[in-house]
Amino acid sequence: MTIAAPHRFTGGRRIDISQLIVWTIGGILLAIVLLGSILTLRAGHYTAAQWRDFVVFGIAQGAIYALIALGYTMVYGVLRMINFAHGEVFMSGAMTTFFLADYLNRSGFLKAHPWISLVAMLLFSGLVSMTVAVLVERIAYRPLRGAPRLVPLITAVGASFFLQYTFRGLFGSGVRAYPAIPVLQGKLWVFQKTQIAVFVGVLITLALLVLFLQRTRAGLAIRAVAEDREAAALMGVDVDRAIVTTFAVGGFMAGIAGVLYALVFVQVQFFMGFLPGIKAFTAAVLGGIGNLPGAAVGGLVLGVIESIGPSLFFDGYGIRAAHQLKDVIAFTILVLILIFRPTGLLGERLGGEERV
Amino acid sequence: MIVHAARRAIFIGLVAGIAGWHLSLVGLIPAFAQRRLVGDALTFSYALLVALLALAAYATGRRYPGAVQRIPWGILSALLSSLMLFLLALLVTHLNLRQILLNATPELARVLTFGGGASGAGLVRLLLIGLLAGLFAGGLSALPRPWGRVIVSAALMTLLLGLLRDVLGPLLPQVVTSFLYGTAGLSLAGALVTFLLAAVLFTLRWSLRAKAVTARATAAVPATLRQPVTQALLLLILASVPLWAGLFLSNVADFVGFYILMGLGLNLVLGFAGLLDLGYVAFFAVGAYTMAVLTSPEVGQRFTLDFWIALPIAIVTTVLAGLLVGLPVLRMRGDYLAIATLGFGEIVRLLVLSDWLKPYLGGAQGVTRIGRPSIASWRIDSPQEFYLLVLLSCLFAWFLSVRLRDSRLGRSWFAIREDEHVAQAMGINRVTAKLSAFAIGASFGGLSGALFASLVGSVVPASFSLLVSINVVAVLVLGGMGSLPGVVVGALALVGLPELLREFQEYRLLVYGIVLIAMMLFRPAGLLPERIHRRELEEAVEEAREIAPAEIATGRG
Amino acid sequence: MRRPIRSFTVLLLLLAFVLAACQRAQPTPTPAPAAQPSPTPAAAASPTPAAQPTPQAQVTKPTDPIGVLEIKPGEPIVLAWMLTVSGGTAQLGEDSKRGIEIAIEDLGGELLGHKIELVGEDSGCNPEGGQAAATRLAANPRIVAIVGSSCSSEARVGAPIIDQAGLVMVSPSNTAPDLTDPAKHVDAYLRVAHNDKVQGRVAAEFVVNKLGLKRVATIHDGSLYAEQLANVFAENVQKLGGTVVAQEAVSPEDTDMRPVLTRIATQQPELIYYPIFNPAGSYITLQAKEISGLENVKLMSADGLLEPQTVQNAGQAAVGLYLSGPDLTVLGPKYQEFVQKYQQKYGTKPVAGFHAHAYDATMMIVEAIKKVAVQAPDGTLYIPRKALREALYQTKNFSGLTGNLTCDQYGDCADPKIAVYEVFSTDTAGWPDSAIRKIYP
Amino acid sequence: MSLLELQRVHVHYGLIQALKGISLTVERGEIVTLLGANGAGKTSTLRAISGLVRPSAGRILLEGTDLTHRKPHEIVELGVGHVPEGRRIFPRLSVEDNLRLGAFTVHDRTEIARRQEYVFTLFPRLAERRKQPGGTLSGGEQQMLAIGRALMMQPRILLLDEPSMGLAPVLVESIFEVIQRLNRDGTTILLVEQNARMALEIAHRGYVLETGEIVLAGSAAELARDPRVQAAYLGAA
Repeated sequence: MTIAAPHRFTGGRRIDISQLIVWTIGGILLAIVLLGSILTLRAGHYTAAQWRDFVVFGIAQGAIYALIALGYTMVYGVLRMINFAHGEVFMSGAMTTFFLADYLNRSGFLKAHPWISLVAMLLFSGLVSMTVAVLVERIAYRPLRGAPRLVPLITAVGASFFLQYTFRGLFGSGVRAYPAIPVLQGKLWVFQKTQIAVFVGVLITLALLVLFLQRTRAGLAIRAVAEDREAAALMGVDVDRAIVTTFAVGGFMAGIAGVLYALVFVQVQFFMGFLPGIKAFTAAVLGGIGNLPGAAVGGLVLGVIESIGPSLFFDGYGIRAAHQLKDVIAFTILVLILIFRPTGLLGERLGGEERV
Repeated sequence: MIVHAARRAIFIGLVAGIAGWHLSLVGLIPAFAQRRLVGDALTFSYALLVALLALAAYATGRRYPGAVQRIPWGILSALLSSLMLFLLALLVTHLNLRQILLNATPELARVLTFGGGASGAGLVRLLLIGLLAGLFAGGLSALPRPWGRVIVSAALMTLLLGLLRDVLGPLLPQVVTSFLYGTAGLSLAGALVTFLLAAVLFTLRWSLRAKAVTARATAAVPATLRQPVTQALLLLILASVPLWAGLFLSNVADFVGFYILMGLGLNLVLGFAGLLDLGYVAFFAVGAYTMAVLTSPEVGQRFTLDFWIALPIAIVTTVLAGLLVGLPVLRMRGDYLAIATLGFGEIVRLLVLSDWLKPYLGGAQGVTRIGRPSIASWRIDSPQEFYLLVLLSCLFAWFLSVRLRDSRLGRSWFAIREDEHVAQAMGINRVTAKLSAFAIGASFGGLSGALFASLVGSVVPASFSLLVSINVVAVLVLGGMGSLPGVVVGALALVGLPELLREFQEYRLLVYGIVLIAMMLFRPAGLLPERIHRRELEEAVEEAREIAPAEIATGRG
Repeated sequence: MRRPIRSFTVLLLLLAFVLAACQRAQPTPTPAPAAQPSPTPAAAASPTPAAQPTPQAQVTKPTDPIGVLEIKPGEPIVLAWMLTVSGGTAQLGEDSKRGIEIAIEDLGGELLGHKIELVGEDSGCNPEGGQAAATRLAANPRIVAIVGSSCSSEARVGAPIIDQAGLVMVSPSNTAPDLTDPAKHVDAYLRVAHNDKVQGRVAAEFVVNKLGLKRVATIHDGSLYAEQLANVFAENVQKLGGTVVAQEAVSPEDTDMRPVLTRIATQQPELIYYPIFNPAGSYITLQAKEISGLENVKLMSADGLLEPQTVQNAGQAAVGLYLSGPDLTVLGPKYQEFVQKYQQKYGTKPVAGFHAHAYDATMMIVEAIKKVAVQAPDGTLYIPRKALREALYQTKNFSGLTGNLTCDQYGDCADPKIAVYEVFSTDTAGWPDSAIRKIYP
Repeated sequence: MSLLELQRVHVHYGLIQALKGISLTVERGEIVTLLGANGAGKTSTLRAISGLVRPSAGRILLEGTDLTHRKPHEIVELGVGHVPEGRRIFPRLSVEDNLRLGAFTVHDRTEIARRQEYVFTLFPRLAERRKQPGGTLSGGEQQMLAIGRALMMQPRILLLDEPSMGLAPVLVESIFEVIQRLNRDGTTILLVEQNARMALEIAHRGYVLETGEIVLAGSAAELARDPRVQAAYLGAA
C-alpha cells in the first residue's frame, strides 16, 4: 500500500496539471466570448428587432440540422457508430426528388394541388433516402459489425464518397433549383412560411419518432438492441432487422429533411450533404448523442449560436468579416462539448453502456 | 443443389449487371471509351466491361471444385450480365433519359455493345463476349495452380502499360517507345511482347518462390552483409529516381513523399497508439503556413528567413500544435476523439481562410513566393531536386518510427492501443505517452507541410481540407495500420497511382470510396499488415461474423 | 541500433553523389528524355524524334528557339485541358471542358489533316493541383497547347512550369489581375477571360456614376477570384468618392445568408456587391430582401452569377439584380447556336459561365497553329513552339463567341468590354435576351 | 427423442477452443445442471445452444430440429429461453418493457397480459416497480426480472446461467424455489451454477465439465456422492 500510494499520487497530479491547462484554455475562451458580447452590446449597433431576427434565422437553420441529427442520433444510439454517410443519405433524397418536383411543376400539378404534391415529394424523398440508407447498412456496415470501431467508420467515409460521386455522375455537378410551392410563399409574422413548415415538420417528425419508439413493437426492439444487443437477441429480437429498421427510419427522416431543406434553401447539389451532415452531427453531440429530443434541441441551439454568435461575440472586437468565423464557432462548440460535457446538454439516452 | 447453384449464378450475374449499370450511368464507361489501351480496338472501357463479365463468371465459379461446374455456371452469370448491359443499351437508345441521367447517351449504348449498337448485332456481340469472358474466367481458374494467376497478372500488366503510355513513353528510349506504342496505347505487337515478357517474368517469379531458390541465392551472401547490401541497393534505386524519372514522375514522387511523411506521422498516433485523428491536416497546415509566413515577403512581418532556419521553427511550431490538440483530447477515445480532432482540423483551415487573420496569413489569397532551400550556391528548385530532400525526410521519419516502435515509448503506445485501462494499471503514464504520440506524430506532418509549401511555392486554404486528413487515414488503412511498409504502399497506391491517371480525376473519389469499403470488407488489415494487428483484426471480424452471421459472407443472400 | 545508422550513412553518401550528379548534369532541370522543349540546349539539337529524318523533312523543318513539335502522318495533334473537374468547383471545369469538346467537334475532329486528340488533367482549383497537372502536361512532349486553367490559384503555380516546358496555355476563366501583371506575367500564359481590374472598375463606375449610390457593402466567399474582385470594386468605389460601409465574407457552402445580411443591414448600405458563385450567390439574392433594413437595397454581382441558373434559382428575387460581365450583346446568334449544340450534346444547359471562353481559347489556338504549322510533303506536320506563342500574342480581332479578341503583350486577350446587365424577367428559356438586358455602358 | 441434444459440439473463439466435443441430452421435464470450474465451458455451451456463438463442428437439436445454424432470435422462437450470466436486463427500460421484451415472440396482446400477471404473482415485487427502469432495481429484483422475462416467452427449455451469482443467501434460496416451482409447472431447465451443492439439490441429473470436455455425467444424487465432485465442487474434505 505504501509503495503504491505515492505513485498513484504523482499520476493523479499529472493528470490534474493537464486538466488544469485545459480548463484554463476553456476559461480564457469563455472570457473572450463574454467580453466580446459585452463590448458588442454596449456598442449598440444592433436593434432589438435585429437580435430577434438572428434568433429566428438560427431556428430555421437549426431545424434542418435537427432533422438530420435525429438520424445520426438513432444510428449512434443503436450501433454506437457514426454514420458518416448520413449527410449523403439526406442529399440523395433531395437530389432525386428534384426531378419529381420539376415534373410536377411542369405538368402544372404542383400549382393545382400543392399539398398533395408536397406530400408526394416528402414520401418519395423519404423512400429514396431510406433505400439508400438501408443499402449502405447492408453492404458497408453489416458485414463488419463487431469489428473494431475504426473499421465501420472508414467504410462510412468510403460510402460517403461513393454516394456523393455516384450522384454527381448520374445527375451532374450543376446546382438545381426546386420549384416554389405557392402556398408556402410569403411571411407569417417574422417567419417565412417555409421556415414554419420546416419547424412544424421537425416537431411532427420528432413526435412520430418518439411514439414509434415508445409504442410499437419495432420501437421496443430498437430500444432493446440499443441497450444490449445480445440480450435483445435472447429475447427473440431479430437484431439485424432492428438495425435495418433503425437505418430505414433514420434514412426516411433524412429524406424528409432533404425536401424541407429544399423548400427553404431552394438549391440542391451533389455536395450539399457534406456540411449539413457534419453540423448535424455536431448538433447531435451537443444535445447528447443517442438522445432524440437532445438532437432536436442541439440542432436549434447550434443554429441560433451560428446565427447570432459572429455578431455577438466578435463585433465588439471589430473583427473583419466576423460572419466568416461562424463555422469556427460551430466546431469550437463541438470540441468544447466533447471535452467538458461529452454527454451533451440533455445527457445521452436511447443507449446504455458507458462510452467515451 | 442445381437450384441453389442456379440461384447463385443468377444473383451474381445480376449484381455484376447492376455494377455495370452503375459504372455506365455515372459516366465512367463512356469516359474510358476515349482511352485506347491496345491497338485501335481495345479501349479502357471495353477492358473494364470484359473484366466485369469475367469477374462475374469467376465469382460464380470459384465455389465449385472442377471445370465441369465452374465453366457453365460462370458462363451463365456472364451471359446474364451481358443481357443486363444490353438492356441498358436498349433503354438508353429508346427512352429519352438524358433530362435526368446525364450519361444516358446514344454514345453509351454504342460503348456498351462493343460498337454494335442497341440492335441484334449489338446483342450478338455482347452475348458472344459474355460467353468468351465466362469461358476464359472458368477456364483460367481450372488451369493448374500458377498459370491462371500468371496469365491474369501478365494481362493486367499489359493493360497498365497501355494505360500509362503518356507517362512511360517519354521515359523509355525512343526505339522502345516507338515499337511498344502506337498512336494511342500499345501497338498490337507491343502488347503481345509485353504480355509474353510479363508472363515469363511472373512464371519465373512464381517458380522461384515455389522452389525457394531465392533463399539459396541469398544464402550465398554472408548473413551479416545481406541486409546492408539489399538496403544499399534499394537506397541507390530510390536516390536515383530524379535521374531517370523526369519532371512529372519526380513531382508525383514528391507528393507521394509528402503523404508518406504524413502517413508515418499519423501512424504513430493511429497505428501505434490507436488514436484516430481525423484532423491530421491541421499539422500539415501549421507546417506549411509557418514556412510560408516565415519565408515569404508577402505577409506578416514582411521579413524573410532562410528556408533552413524556417524549417526547424516550423517543426517546433507543429510540435506545439500537437500538444495543444493532444491535451484536451487526452480523455477521449474512439469516435469522440475522431470527431474532436476533425473539428480541430476544420478550425485551422477556417482560421487561415479568414479575413480577420488575412494580414498575417494571407486569407483567401494565400501566400505566394515562399522560399526555396539552397545549399551553398545551389538552389533546390525543381521537383527533381526537391525529391532528394523529400526522400531524406522520409527516411529520417522511417528510421525514427522504427526506433520508436522498438522503444519503451513504443511499447507503451501499443499497450494503450490494446487496452487503455490495463496500460494505466501497468504503470504506463497515459498522459506522457499520448502527448508524445501527438507531438511526434504532428512533427512529421509539419515537416511534410513545410516541404510542401516550399515546393509548390504558394499555399491557399483550399489545400488543407478535410480530404487531406481522410487521405492520410486511407493511406494507413490500405497499407495496414501500424505497418511502416504499409504506409509506403498505401501512399503509392492512393496518391501515386491517381496522379498517374489524372485525367480520370473526376472518378477518383468514386473509386476511392469503393476501395475504402472493399478493403474493409475483404482485407481489413491492409495490404501489408503489421503482424500483431493482423491477427487481432481478423479475429475480430471473424468473431463478428460468428455472432451475427452475415449473409453476404456465407453467400446465402 | 547501429544498423539503421550505418545504412543512413551509406544513404547520405549516395545522396551526396546524386546531388553532385544532378547539379552538374542539369543546370536547368528538365526531364532528360523529354528535353526537347528545354530553353537552353541549342535548337540545333531540338527537333528530336529525329531518329530517322527523311530528306524532304529536313528541307522544310523549321527551327525554333524552344523546340519544334513533329507530328507524323497518322499521328494526332494533341491538345490538352487543365481544368478543375473534381470537388466542389467541378462544374466550372467541366463546363469549360465541354466548350473545348464542342470546338473540336466543330472542327470535325481534324486539323490540317491530322486528328485532334484531347488529353487533360484535373487541376482541382488549388495550387498543388495546378502544380501537379502542369508538371504532368509539361512532361508530355506530344502536347501542342493547353486550354486552362480554371482557377487563378492553379495558374499562378502552373504557368511557370508550363512556360519552362515550352508549352503555351490559354485560360478560359482566370480573371485574377496579378496573372497578367507586367511584373508577374510569364511568357506562356494568355487568357481569354477578362481581367478583373476592368470588371471591378466598370462595376464601380456604374454604381457610383450611373446609379449615384455612395454607400456600398461587399461580400466575398473566400475564393481568390471573389476576394480580388470585391477588393478592386471597393478600391474603385472609394476612388470615385463612395464609401465602403461593410466588407463581409461567407463560405461557399453557406446556405443561410440572413445573419450576415443582417450584419450588413446595420450599416445601411445602398448596394451590396457580391461577386461570388452559385449556389451561395443565389442564396444572397434570395434572402437579401427579407432582411429588415435591406428592403430597398440594390444587389449587384459579377460574371460568376452571369448564368441562367442564377435567375432560375433565385426566381422572382433575382429581378432587379445587376450583373457585370463580358458584353453579351456581341455574342448574338453564334452563341445561341453554341448553346444549342451544348444542350444537345450534354443534355443540360451550360452549368457554368466560361464554356464559350473555352471554345474561343481552343479556336484561337487552332488559328495560331494554322498560322505557324509547316506541312512537309509527306504529311508530317511541324509546329514551332516559340512561333506558336508569338502567333497567339499577335491575335487581333479574332471573332469568337465572347467578342473580338485581341491579345496584349501580357497575355490579356479578352474583349475588355464589360457590360452591366439587369435581370428583368425570370424567363430563362431564351437566355440571355429573355431575362437580362444590358443597361451600361 | 430428447428435448435437447448436443452432439459433439465444438466452439472456437478465434484460436482458442472453448468446447471440445460436448455431447449431452436434456429430457422433457428435467432439471439438468452443468458443473465445472470457471472457464470449463459451461457458459459457452449455453451460448452455443442459443446461437450466440456458432459451433465450429457438431450439431444441436431441439426435439430433432437442427438449431446449429440458426440465428439467436429464431432459436428463441423455437422455444429456448436463456437467462444469461449477469442477468443482462435492460437497465434503462422499465420493468414492464423488460417483460414485454420477454414476450417479444408472442403477438397476442391478451396472452402477453396473462403471462405478465403470472410473472407478477410469482414476483410481487416486480409488480410494485413496473414503471421503474430496470437498472434501478436491487440485485435480487433484477434476477427476478431476468427470470420473469424468460418466463414471459414460456420456453420449452430454459437455460439459466448462474442465477445465484452475487445474491444474498436468502435471495438465493428464494430463486431456487422459483426454479423448482417452474420446473413443477412443466418447464425443462438447463442450469449452470457455481453453487454446486444447491444445484445438485434441485437437479435431476448433471454433467461435469473440465476445460471444454465432459468428464462426468450422472444423476444428481450420484454426482453428489462422487468423491471427485465432492472434492472439487462441494468443498468436502
